[in-house]
Formats: sequence, structure tokens, C-alpha cells
Amino acid sequence: MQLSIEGVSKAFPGVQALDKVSFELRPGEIQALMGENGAGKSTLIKIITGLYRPDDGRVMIDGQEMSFQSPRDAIAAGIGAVHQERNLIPRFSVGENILLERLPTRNGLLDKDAIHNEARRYLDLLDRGIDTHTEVRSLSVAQMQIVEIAKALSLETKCLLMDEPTASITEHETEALFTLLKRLRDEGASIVFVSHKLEEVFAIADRVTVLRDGKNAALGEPMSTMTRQNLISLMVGREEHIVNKPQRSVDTGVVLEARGLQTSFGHRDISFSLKRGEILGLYGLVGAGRSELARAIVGAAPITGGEVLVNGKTADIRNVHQALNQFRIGYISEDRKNEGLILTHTIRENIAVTIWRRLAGALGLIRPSAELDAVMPYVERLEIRTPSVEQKVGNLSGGNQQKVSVAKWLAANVEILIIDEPTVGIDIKTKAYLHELIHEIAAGGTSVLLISSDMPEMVALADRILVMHDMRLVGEVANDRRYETVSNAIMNRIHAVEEERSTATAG
Amino acid sequence: MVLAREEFMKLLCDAIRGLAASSILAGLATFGVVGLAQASDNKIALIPGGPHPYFAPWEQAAADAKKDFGIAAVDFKVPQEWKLNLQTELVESLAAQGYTAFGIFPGDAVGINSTMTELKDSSIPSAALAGCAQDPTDAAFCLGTDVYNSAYLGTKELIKAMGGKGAIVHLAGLLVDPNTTLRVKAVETAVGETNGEVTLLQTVADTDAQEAADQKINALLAAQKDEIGGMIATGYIPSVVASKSLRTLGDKRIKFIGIDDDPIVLEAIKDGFVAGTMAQNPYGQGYIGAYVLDLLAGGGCTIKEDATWIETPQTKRFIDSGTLVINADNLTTYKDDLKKVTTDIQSSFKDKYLTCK
Amino acid sequence: MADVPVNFFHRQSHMTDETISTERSRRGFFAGASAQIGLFAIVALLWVIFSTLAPGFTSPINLFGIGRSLAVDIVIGFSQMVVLATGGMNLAVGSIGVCAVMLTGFLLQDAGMPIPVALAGGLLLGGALGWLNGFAIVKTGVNAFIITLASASLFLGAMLILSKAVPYNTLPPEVGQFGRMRIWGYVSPLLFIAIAIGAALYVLYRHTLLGRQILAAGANPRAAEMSGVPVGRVIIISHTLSGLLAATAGIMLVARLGAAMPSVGGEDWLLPSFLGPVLGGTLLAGGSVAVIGTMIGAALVTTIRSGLLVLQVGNFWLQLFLGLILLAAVMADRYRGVFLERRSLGRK
Amino acid sequence: MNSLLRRFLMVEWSGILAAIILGSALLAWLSPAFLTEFNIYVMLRSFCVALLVGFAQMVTLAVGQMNISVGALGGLVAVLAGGMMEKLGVPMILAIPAAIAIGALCGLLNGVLTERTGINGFIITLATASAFTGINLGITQSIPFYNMPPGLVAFGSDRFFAFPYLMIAPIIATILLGLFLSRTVPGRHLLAVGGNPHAAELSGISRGRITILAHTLSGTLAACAAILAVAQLGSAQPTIGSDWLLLSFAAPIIGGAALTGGHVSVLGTTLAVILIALIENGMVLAKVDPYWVQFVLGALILAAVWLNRWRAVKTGTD
Repeated sequence: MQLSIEGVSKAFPGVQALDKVSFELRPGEIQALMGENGAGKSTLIKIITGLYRPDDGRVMIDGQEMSFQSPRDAIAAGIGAVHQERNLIPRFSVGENILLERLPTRNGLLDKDAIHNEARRYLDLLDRGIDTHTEVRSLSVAQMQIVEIAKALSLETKCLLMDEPTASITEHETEALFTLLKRLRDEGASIVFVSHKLEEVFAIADRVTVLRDGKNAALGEPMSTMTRQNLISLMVGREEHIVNKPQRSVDTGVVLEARGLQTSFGHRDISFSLKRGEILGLYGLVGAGRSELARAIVGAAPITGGEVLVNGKTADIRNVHQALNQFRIGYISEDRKNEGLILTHTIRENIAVTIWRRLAGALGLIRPSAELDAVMPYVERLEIRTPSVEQKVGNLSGGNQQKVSVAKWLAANVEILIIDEPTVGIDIKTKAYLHELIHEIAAGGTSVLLISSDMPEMVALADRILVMHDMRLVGEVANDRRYETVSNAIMNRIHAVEEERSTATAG
Repeated sequence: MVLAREEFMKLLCDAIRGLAASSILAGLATFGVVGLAQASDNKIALIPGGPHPYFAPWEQAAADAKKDFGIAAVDFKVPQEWKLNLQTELVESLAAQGYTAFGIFPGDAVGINSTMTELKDSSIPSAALAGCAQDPTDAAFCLGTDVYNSAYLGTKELIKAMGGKGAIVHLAGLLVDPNTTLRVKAVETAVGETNGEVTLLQTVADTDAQEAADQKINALLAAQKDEIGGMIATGYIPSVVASKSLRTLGDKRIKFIGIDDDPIVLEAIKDGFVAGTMAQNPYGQGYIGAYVLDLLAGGGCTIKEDATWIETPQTKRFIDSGTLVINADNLTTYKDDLKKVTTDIQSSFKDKYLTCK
Repeated sequence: MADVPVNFFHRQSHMTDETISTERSRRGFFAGASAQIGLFAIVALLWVIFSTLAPGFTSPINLFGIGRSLAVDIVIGFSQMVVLATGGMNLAVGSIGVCAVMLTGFLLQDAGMPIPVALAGGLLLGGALGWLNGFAIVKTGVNAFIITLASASLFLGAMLILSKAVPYNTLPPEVGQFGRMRIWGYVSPLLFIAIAIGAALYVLYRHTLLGRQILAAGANPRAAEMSGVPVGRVIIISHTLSGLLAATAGIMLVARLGAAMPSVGGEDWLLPSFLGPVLGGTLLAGGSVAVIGTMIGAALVTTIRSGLLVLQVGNFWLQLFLGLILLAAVMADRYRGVFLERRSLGRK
Repeated sequence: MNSLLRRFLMVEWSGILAAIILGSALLAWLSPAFLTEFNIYVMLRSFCVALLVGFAQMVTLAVGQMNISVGALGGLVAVLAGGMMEKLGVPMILAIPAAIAIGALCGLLNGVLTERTGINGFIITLATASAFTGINLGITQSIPFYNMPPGLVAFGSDRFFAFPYLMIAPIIATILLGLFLSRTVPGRHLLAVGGNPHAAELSGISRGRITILAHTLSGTLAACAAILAVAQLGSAQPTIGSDWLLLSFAAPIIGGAALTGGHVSVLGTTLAVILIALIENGMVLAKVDPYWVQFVLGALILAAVWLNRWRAVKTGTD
């Protein structure tokens, strides 16, 4: 299928999301679509899939101009997509989700066997471990992503749009996906691949189109002519990359200590200590239990054994309210849409939520001007790009949303900050900026517990790295900022535990 | 579209008013010698508690009163729903539109009083029709069924039909309605007077909605149809539903006294499934009410405080609009009986209860 | 459950955004308040139409009547609005209202308490019953719909058992006089009470810690909890407030009727309690309130009803026209919003 | 055995079922009349209309909507059916389908208005409810139609032992609705739109059409309930439906439906209606003092819900 976009524009209240953008996709190719958060990639994808109608410009398929009124039309025209948002029906089975809009029937009734057999076929291309009868809401995030991809594949369309399909899946699954995409390409399919991970783009794309501020920065350039550096500079307009922060040795008092913690998630014997002004990394694979541990510490989940000490005193933290106001501990959630932000509220309110208590004067009154004064420094310091702090957070790009969820905890001015996957789905520029910031606040005396599965990030920032695997801490690695040695040391710990276990079960 | 309709209706009203005026003039010219009641320019509203079949005869009564007594307007105005606030809003609105007297069924015997006080403050007379407002009240008088007496007489009638002994059940209306409390007392009193010969097995309340009544009455029959000797209903709906249930059950042993003359109840009396029903006189209430209100609103007459009012638990100024038992004997004639009662009350009302200049 | 997006209620979000929790400062007052202005314009238009067609509409007695019933409807609307803000609902507003009414009546008539004490007693009971609702919802985790459905029955039942459904109709005359009092000949003091409560609520949601926390908890309870908002406490407080407001509405009715009766409130309040807030732009999904909108929403319904009464629409057909005009009004408001949105885009 | 019990307890309506069994046992012990053929008939009969009313709301809840007009629509259909049969002399066989079709049409109107205007369905159906009631009252002037065909009346009151013929309709409706929601494409799409409207739309499901379908279905079910009510009462009363609203929400929600859409349970709703019928029947049988009826009703609903909640927490199927 030949898909051409010619001079498409799209405006939202206050933003020109796309400004005369073009894009051209040939049969039998994988083309990367790149750009920072807010550059207009998602808007373009939504236009191609019929969710938005362009204000101006043309969408053509095989030389014919299309005017999609709904996603239905786009699917009928042969365009399948994996969207960035989670698009599954929580209470439906995996099989039903995959075949949702064309469920097979027999005599007018759903043919359950056919559904599961059919869905199985597509799921098997990626992962044999997911049962098609399971309800989607009981799957892990990674499994849901696999289901989304299987769902797009099942349309067997000639054109496939993938918006960050690998954001939450494992390396192994990513490999399987890539093999599959390449096969589809060789069979003549046209594939658009959106990702922030440069490695992946270089590994799979044939050509690349780059958007910057809603305009074309590059149009269908062959990947072979691209280097990492010039791709980044096309996206951000200047050169930028992750810089390791200087190595520090933190030798101060302990502010947070865990002694033999147990939780209802299954954590056993978790002990560690965090010093003042330290960045303590907590590394682990998806499902190791890091976020759950963080939640237990801030009182959002019950602790069933052991104790937490804050500044040397036993702390019985029962909820986040207490963690914030009594113990001055904050937690920046990885799930910013559900836990981190109130999307229907404004930037001002989202940032100020943690400091309302402090701002409230007599009778609990909050002066809006005081609120604004308290919020503005963080909006400016974090360079949150918005026409107004009265903008609803739901209207911001992913990167700016993340900045808001960081800003509100900076505003809270806590002593201990747990930061969970701060840069997932964030563009390179914002990522570098957030790294700078985390380093800065630690230097300012705040203790940071940094949770991340991004190894380069861990190496760049952490002073020490705890390794977590299967609800246990399995080791501590000193960080000398040398990527190879540190990452090897970490992975060795994990492998060693895995081996121990398999010998144990074998024995 | 809507507005066009309003315009049209206004025109129509004006036209009717014009016609009425001219016909009255013509009437005066023709019957002037006979001395027909003086034509008045009063506008009287008859307002029920809400939409309910009981009040259907009021429409005819209003038209007849207007014609017979030469009143400028007697209008039957129905609140949209059976809710106190909608009724009072309607009254207020009509007062604002220049109505000069109100005949109101107090859907809520206590709640209507503040509105009646306000009407009185604006020198607009109001009367409680069909049911009474609870004293202290500013209603000029109450012309209606004495709910206590009706329930008491009904129970007596039932006891008679049962041969003076057995167990009875009382099907009552909305528990939050003050009238229900009175009826419950009346039934208890009548039962008490039998010195234990008759017992009150159970009181089932809140049977004013179709489905609730159906469910509760049938459940009751299912549970104790063998123990029950008789039933009395003091609400319109339970009366209808019980008549139907007894017919379905095909059991003529259980005696039943209902209330009001709904066709279903009358049919059941004819076929012997129901012993009788307490008739009320809605037409007479509306007709006489309009007549008296016209006299009061004209300023020519005032209420005679020392008249021979009947005193009821609800009010000191009560006039019985006629309560009689309909049974198989008077099934065909009860309407004439009521008409006669109506005429009697109307013709003697002025002398008995009013002081006129 | 928590992973299910709750977006169906949000469909109307453009037509509603009133005051609180929405953009305002930069886009100017008129852009922010445009939703209410639209609804307000419709109400104003209806007033012009009705008073032209029927002069009786603006007569003092009618204005007084409208104002007085509006006052009670507004407060009933508020009692629902404060729980809608948390994303819950309170089906027991009517039951709480009538309990407060009967207690006030008892204190005034049987116990012979002075009026302020009796009022305080009624309000206190309302608040306590609301607190009970909130406490049960937070502690059991069962949704507010079911808890308040059951408690509506419980409260009403307890009132019946204790009062035997006997009304109190010989209250001190001051009570009824207050309800009949007219200021400048056509304004009821009850309307001022409603407006004062509105002003207090406006300040609560816009300018206080508690108000902000309520809205945050309503918009996204998980995010609010994770940001240190004591969500459970906030929900309990909102229900207490709801009970307090329901009791206020009930006591206003006591003044208006000059009696305390078991038949006020109950299920009759249910629809009106939702009508004002929802017409005014409060989202059923929580996280937003429209204090002024609730007042205008209640005014819309009262205006249509009163206008139709004055126009003397045929006896039984009034309800039909009420429905049709209401439909026309909300649609006009909706299309005005869509039109403005298009225009503002076109200018860019 | 233990795992079987556990699996049973995992089902979301098992708490309600347990409450029903417990309640029945208690009533059977308290009142010998409870298990008589006639009482069972009475209970079954009282449950027919309520179930269809609950279903009528359930389908709109499924798609994430509400229908405030269920009762008003039912009342209108009832008097139209009655009027057609009594005043116009339309034979029953034509009048009933025609009345149900009108109900479906009213539902369609609700759906189209909600969808085309984008206004919250709550407001739209509130306004149409008022309009439907207005037409109802305008036609009847609040006077019922009394002369219903004997066949219809017999259908409403006759029984086969304890089984009322009236119950045929809700049984068929339960089966069809169960199949529709679990085994047909439009049914699944309905739940998909309710569960995640955005995702459903992206999957190519027309959200508008599905919303309209749900409202139409709701109208149809409310119309069926109205016809049953006419048969049961033996006359077409204009007040039919006036007290349906709260029940229509209570049944599906006690039965486990989410107010936010996407999840309903046909069986749960059925059990909730049985529970309510049982409580009401039981209170008459147990001769509960009328002043206590409201209180006991509330307490029992609370107890049943609490039981189910306790079960959910214990089994972790929160």
C-alpha cells in the first residue's frame, strides 16, 4: 500500500499540532517516525487512523484521496494501528479483545472456539505464554502490550502503524516483534514505527521521517545515511545526549532505613539504607517488585513485617498523607496517568496539590495568588511548555506531563524522594533535563531512591545501585560510571540468583 | 410552535370568556324575572392534589357550577404530579393570575395550610374540598369525606358483613400522609368496640402505588387467606387492587369493603366478590364548593362561626359531603342518592353556614 | 475497576466547565464563565418571553412564589452537588432532610426548645446522618449508590418509627411568618439563605484547602491519594456537608410550610437534587462543581414550570411542554458551546 | 469440594444468592405460608415486571449511559396499549406489538438525541421522561383504561400450579438478553463501548450506533415491562412506571453492575430482583409493623450488600 500525506495541518485550542506536514510510506518498507514529545507524531497517527480529521491537506492511499470519518473507515481502508494509549476492554478476554470488531459467529451467536483459535494464531507469533481466555484486566502491563500488538496484526492490513509498541515489553519480546515486522515487510506490508529508542530505530527501520514542533524536519530519509548524532539533532534542533554525572561519594547520615521488610506483595527481608543527599538506584527487571516496595514505604500498601526508620526513628506510615506531612517522603509514580496526575485539573492545581496544606491560611483559605507564586518557579525551572498554568494537564504532551508530576513533588520540598521510572516514554531532551534535575536536587540535600529499568540512566545517575529480583534484594553494586562493568555486575547478580534457583528446583 | 399554541389558547380563552359573558347577559335578559343567582365576575379554581381519577367529576362539576350560578370562571386545574410543592406553586401562580377563590384538595393536610394562610392574607378565600386541612387552618371550611368517619363506618359495615366476628386486615395508604394515621385509628377504634369479637390481624401500609399494592395484597392473601375474615381498604389503589385479587382468588368468603366507585370495584360488588365500598361525592364537593366559594369571594357572605359544624379530629368546621355505602342493593341507584345529597347540601348551605348581607 | 476509564460522563465537559478546576485567568473571565453565561442567557430569554406573553409572570406574588421554591431547590441541588464533586452520590438527601425536619419539629413543639436550639439540633442531625453515610462508604468500600440507597430507607424508617408519622403543626408562629415574609414585596428571605450558602460553597471550592482536596479526590482518587490527599476523610466530610445541606433545605421547608411533616423530602427530592447540578454543569463523574451553575440550573427548571403555569397550558399537557422546553434549552446551550468552540478555532 | 465452594464464592453474585437462600430458609421457618403454592405464585408474579424494569436500566448501564425515562416510557406505552385496545378497538395481537414498537421508538429517540447532541444522557432522558409523562397524562387525563381484553387479563393472573404465565416473558427476556450480551456481536460491542469507549472506537466499533442500540433496547424492555404491568393489574393505569426509577438502578447495581459502564450481570440483576421481592414478601408474611417496614427494608439491603462485600474481600475478587 502506498500511503501519502500531503501538507496536513491540525490545530487544537491554543496549539498548532501539525503545520503542513507530509509523509510518504511505500509498500514493503518499515519507516520510522520520530520526534520529541509534542512534536506531533501522535496527532499524525490519529489523522491516519481516522480519529482526527485534518484542518487542511490530503491523505491519499494508492493515489486516491481518503476522508476518514472514524477509525472504522481507516480499518476498512486497510490501516491497522497500535496506539500509545492502552486500548483494551478490561473485562473482556484476550481473545475477544484481539478480534473485537469482527468477532466470528456461528448461527448468529459468537463462536467461542473460533475466537480463541483465531486469536491464538496471532498471539503465538509473539508470545505463547498468554492464555486467550484470561480477562485482560488481570494481565501485566507487558502482556497487555503484546495483546495490543496481536490485535493490530490480526487485522492483516497492508499498512501497520505502531506507536511505541515496545515501551513496556521485554527485550526478548521486542526481538520476536522485530523478526515478525521484518517478515511482514518482506511480504509487502508497509509499516510505520514510532519509538524513542534510537537503538531500535536503527535496528529495524529502512527510512525515517522526523517531526519537530509540528513540522517536517526530515522526510523519508534512508536510515543508511543517518547517524545517531544527526538523528538527534534533527529531533531536538541541536546535539544532545545522556551525560554521566560526576562520581560522588556520599558520606552523610542515614535518613531512611528498611529493616527486614515484608509486604503482602511477597517482599521478603528487604533491608537497605539511604543517606542524606544520596541517589540510591534500585534496579530490577519488570516485575521484580520495585514499585510495589516504594508504595509500601510511602504507606500506599501494607507492610506485613519488619520496620521502616526515618531519621533513625521507627516510622509507622499508614498513608501517603502521613508520609508527606509527617515524614516528608514523596513518591513520583511511574503510572502518571492513573496515579501521578489529575488529568482534568490544571497544571497549577496538579503542582500545588502537595503544598495546599502549607499554603492554606486562616480558616483553610488558599489565596490563588499565593498558589501561583508557589507554582510558577517550578513551571519555569522545569520549562513546562504551556500557554498557561491554567491549561488542563490532560492536554499536555507526555514529556510535559512528566515534568508536572515531578514538579509537584519538588514543590513539596520533601527530604526523601522516591522516583519511579522518571523517563519512560520521554524524549531525549526532556530526559537529559530530568537527569540534570535529579542530580541537582540530590546535591541540594534531598535523598533520592531512583527506580529505573533503564540501565544507562542508572549508570549515569546513581551513587550506589541495589539490585532487586523477584521481591528480594539480591545485591548492591557500587557505581563507577563505567557502563560495561556496572551493567555486567548487575546482570551477573540476577543471573546468579536465577541459577541458584534452577539448581535448587532441579535438586 | 409551542408559543403559537399558547397564543392560540389565549385567544381561545378570551373568546370563551366573551361568549360566556354574552350568554350570561342573554340569560339574565331571559330569566331575569325568575331571579337566577346573580352573575359574578369571580374566577374560581378547583385544584386536586395531583392527577387522579377520583377528581375526574370535578371537571363537570366546575362547568355545571359556572353555568348554574353564573360565575365568570370555574376552572379545574391539576398539578402535574402528586407533590405538595407542585400544588402550592400552581395555587400561587393562579393567584398571581387573578383567581379570586380556591377549592383545594389538601393532598397534604398539614402542608397546604401555609398556602391557605397566604391566600387569606391576600383576601382570597379558600376551602378544603374532598378532604380536610388539619387545624389550625385558614381554610374557610371543609367539605368532604370525613376520612376518620368514613373509615370507621366502613369498618363497622365490614364487621356487619362478617357477622360480627373474625379477623380483619387494614390496607392503608401512604404512611407519611396524616390522613392515613387517622384511618388507622378509626379502624382500630371500630375493632376495639367489638370487645374482642373482631381482631385486627395486620395493617399493611404504603399501598398507594399499583405494583406495591399488587405485591403486598397478594402476599397478604397468600400468607393468611384462611385466617382473614375481612379486609378494609382506605385508599383508592388498594381498593381496586384488592377487588381484583379477590376476584382472581375466587374466594367469596373473605368480606371486603373498599373505597370509591372505581369501575373495577363496582363490577366486583355486582359479581359478589366485594361486600361494599364507601362512596364519596366528588361531583358534589366540586359543585357545592364552587357555589360557596363564589359567595365568599364576592364579599357578600362570610362564614357563620357558630353554625352547626361537625367537629372531626382534623377540623372544627366540617361539612359532610355525603358518605354512603355502596353494596349490591344500591349499586344502580347510589348516584341518584348522591345527587340528592348534593342538592340538599347546596340549597341549605347559605342559611346554615353563611352570613350574607 | 479502577483501571476502567470513566469517560462517558465527560462527554459534556465542554458545555459545562464552570468555574472551579478549569482554565480561567489567561483566557479571561468570559471564556471561563461562558458556560454559565450561556445557560444564564437562556434563562433570561425565557423570562423575557414569559413576561411578555403573560403579564402575571412578573407580578410580585408570582415572583415571590418562584423565588421561594427556587431557594429550596437550590439548596437541595447543593446537597447533591457536594457529593457529586467526590464522584459519589447521595440518594438519601430526601431522607436526611425529613429526619432533620421532624427533629426540628419535635424540639420546637414537643420539647419546647427555643428556635435557634431547635434549628441547630436539626442541622446537627443532618450532618450526623451524612457523616454516617460517608463513614460507611469509606469503611466498607461499597459504592455510594448502594449505601445511600439502603440508608435512605433506614433513615426514613427510623423517622417513622420514632415519630409515628405525626406532623408537628403547632410550631411557634415566627417560623411560618419567616417563610411568608416578603422583602421589598416580592423577595423571600429564603432566597438570600440559598444565595449565602452558594457564596460559601463557592469560596469553599475555590479558595480553601478542603475544597481543593475534595475536587482532587473526585477527579482521580488514586492520584489524589498518592499526592497525600486524605481521600477517605475528604469523602466523609463531603457526605457530612451533604447531610447538613439536606437538613438546611428541610428546615427551609419547615419555615415555608409553617409545619414539620413526615411527607416532605423522601424520594421526591431525588430528581430535583440531580437536576440543578447536572444542568448547571457538575460532572456526575466527580472532580468538578458548578456552584453558580447549580443555581442557574435550578432557576431554569423553576422558570419553565412557573412560566407554563402562568401561560395556562392545558391541564394535563404541562409536563410535555416542560420536557420539550427543557430539551430545547439544553440543546440551544450545547450548540452555542459548539459554535463558540468552532469560532475560537477559526480565529487561530 | 472446597475448591468448588471457593469457585462459587468467586462469582460476584454468590453473596446475593447466599442471602436469598438464607432469607428463604428463615422465612420458611418463621411462616408456614411462605412455601405454599399460592405464595410462591405471588412472589414469582411480583418479580416479573421488576425484572424487566431492571433489565431496561441494565442495558443502558452496560454501555455507560443512564435512562431516567424508563418509568415514564413504560407509563406511556401502557396507556397507549390500553387506549388502542379500549378506545380504538385494536385487537390485542396488533396492539401489543404496536405498543412495544412505540416503546422501542421512544428509546431510539433517547439514543439519537443523546448521540447527535452529545449532551449527557442523564439530562436528555430526564427531559424526555417529562415529555412522555406529559403525553401520558394528556391522553388519559389521569383516568385509567379499564376494559382490557380478557385474554390479556387472564395471562396476567392465571397460573400453572405455582407458575404464573406472566413469567414466560421475563424468562424469555432473561435468556435472550443473556445470550445477547455474552454471545452476540452487537452485545459484546455494547459492553466494549461501555468498558472503554475510546478503545472500542479505535477498534472500528461505531460508538454512536451502539449507544443508540442500547437506548432502543432499553425502551423495548421498559415497554415489555409496561405490557406485563397492564396484564398484571388488569387495567392500563397512567401511574404505571411512576415508581420504577429507583428500582431500575437498584436491581442491576446490587447485582454487580458498574455505574461507569462496561460491566453488567444478567444473573446478578435477576438475583437482586428476587432478593427485593423476597424481602417485601417476607415483611408482609412476618407481619412487620408498618412503621418498621422502611427501616427493615434498608437494613436488609445493607446486610445483603455487606455479605457480598465481605465475600468479595475474603476471596480477593474485589
